[in-house]
Amino acid sequence: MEQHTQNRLAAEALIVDVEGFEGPLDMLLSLSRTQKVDLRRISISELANQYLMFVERAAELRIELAADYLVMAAWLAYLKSRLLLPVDPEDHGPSAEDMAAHLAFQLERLQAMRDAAAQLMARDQLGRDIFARGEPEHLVANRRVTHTASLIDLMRAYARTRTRDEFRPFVMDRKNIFTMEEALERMRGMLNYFGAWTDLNEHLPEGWGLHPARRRSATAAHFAAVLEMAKRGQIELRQGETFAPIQIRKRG
Amino acid sequence: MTHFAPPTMAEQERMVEAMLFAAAAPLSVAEMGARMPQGSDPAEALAAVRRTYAGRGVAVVRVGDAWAFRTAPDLAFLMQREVVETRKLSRAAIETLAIIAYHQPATRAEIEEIRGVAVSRGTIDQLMELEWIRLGRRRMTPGRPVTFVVTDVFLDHFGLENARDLPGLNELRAAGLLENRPAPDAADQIGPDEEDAGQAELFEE
Amino acid sequence: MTHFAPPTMAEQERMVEAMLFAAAAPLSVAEMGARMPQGSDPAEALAAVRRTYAGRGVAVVRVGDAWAFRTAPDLAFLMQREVVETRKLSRAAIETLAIIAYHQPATRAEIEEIRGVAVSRGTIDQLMELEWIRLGRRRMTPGRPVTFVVTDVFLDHFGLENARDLPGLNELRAAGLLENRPAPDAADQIGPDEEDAGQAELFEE
Repeated sequence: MEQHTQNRLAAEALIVDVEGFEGPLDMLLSLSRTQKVDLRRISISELANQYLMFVERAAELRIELAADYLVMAAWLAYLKSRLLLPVDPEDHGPSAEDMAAHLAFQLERLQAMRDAAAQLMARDQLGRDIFARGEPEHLVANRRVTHTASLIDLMRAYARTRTRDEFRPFVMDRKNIFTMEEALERMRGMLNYFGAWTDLNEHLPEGWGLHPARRRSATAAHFAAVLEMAKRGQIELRQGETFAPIQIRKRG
Repeated sequence: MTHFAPPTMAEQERMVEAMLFAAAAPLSVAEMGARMPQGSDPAEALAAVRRTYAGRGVAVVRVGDAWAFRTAPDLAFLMQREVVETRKLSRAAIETLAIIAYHQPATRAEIEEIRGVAVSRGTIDQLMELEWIRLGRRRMTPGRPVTFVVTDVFLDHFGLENARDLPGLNELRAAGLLENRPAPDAADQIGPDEEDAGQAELFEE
Repeated sequence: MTHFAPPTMAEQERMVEAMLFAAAAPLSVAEMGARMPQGSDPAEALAAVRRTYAGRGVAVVRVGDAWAFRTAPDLAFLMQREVVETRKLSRAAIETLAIIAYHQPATRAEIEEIRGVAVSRGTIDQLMELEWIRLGRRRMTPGRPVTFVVTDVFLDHFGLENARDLPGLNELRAAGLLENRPAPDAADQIGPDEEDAGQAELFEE
């Protein structure tokens, strides 16, 4: 067989296999097996090369790869270049070694879960290897009717009512809804009072802070409004940490 | 499974015991023999099992030409609690229950507003009898309507620690539960609307 | 049935044996005790029954906080007729199940982080229908994502006394493979997994 044909066949075999892979991580795990070493000692650069070669071949064959395969390719290319460069002492980001180690950890963890799943499925299973009483006894007297439903029934029922709801004329009362347009209008009028950092919560309209639904609606509307104002360059926003109060200040 | 020597009588006894236990209907000696390794003596093994179980809480009884385990008749009083006939909850009841669980405390008017039909007295009564819902505080609005909330019995039945652990609309959709189109009655063909997910979140409290 | 003196231990043993034999689903000591005459000691009676059945064709096994008779695994070859054909689980479903079992409580985002792909629609649905997983507490992270845990039905199916008995659990833990190890983070990085679990849930649609 000609070299060209052989290469092509090999490439196609690989491409056909992509269908069998569950995403880039799965693919990387398979590629890593060719290195035949402990996953902790795997060469990430070599793995990156193999993966990038696969993506190139796919491109040559004009096979469209899902976006997550391409994202992984970009990330691996970046990682590879970082691994080749000398360490920059000024760089405070994670080191290339840390990133490579994390990828190795992810591969090892995925492999561990695969092995665990296989061990689990290899256990003696009820109804296949071990059995419960085949003829649970018919019991006498005291017949009592009860009704039952499973959680999945409950969730489906709710989904059903909500789905149906969307096709009815929309008659929800809007007295508890504060729209973003209203909030924007309101905040614009108050712009000059935002000299120093203040909590966004303090600017909610009166009477909207008590009822939970009203508070939520007003908070959401004002949050959206200040995002819009920040985008326009009218104010600045900051937040200390997750769930901390959001603070605003007039810009300039 | 190949056996070169027939299993010991103790082994054969174990086999008969396990087969009778797991069988969905009484088994004949011939049926048991057909499943056992060559050279087994199912009749003798059965006789041994019957002796072992004599006077115990369960016994091997004869049913026509076949054999089965049955609990001892004098212990029937222990089984009475298990005589419970379970039926699936009606569609109206499960929808009502779901709305209460997601929107509690919920008034009857709110349930009707969401379902788009009147809630029958029987539906509420049934859910109260099951102890899955109970009365909450009255709503401080004109007419002071009663509200309904779900109970600890409900949480226990559905394996929830808290009604707030129920997945929201977005999560239902992610799990594929919103894809299940209801029967093609009327206008039900349009896809779920993104706006509405936001509304549901507003209600959730 | 009224008893003026508590039944003898031999009688109590018969009762526990009968109750466990009659039921297909596991029973807790408390459930058995509630059905037994006053003054009974179901825990002691259970211990006696377990001793009696050691090494026999059926044995008493523990499932979470409950107990059930199950056939001995080495006799599976006799039971071909009792096997109920079940829907074959996809590889995604099996892996998702294992991840939930070993990492529980696990969020959807965590499952996706470990597998490197989205949890396909219906996978969670299927595992819930089998009653092998259920909802746990919501995670106290942004978005308050729903978590999943395994159930007693799962333990019963795979012959586990409790979730700590999962095969290889200690080794996996010792190797650090069950830790939720965040990616070395940098805002400018294009890493495949830079979103933390909570964030992913927030943005999920």
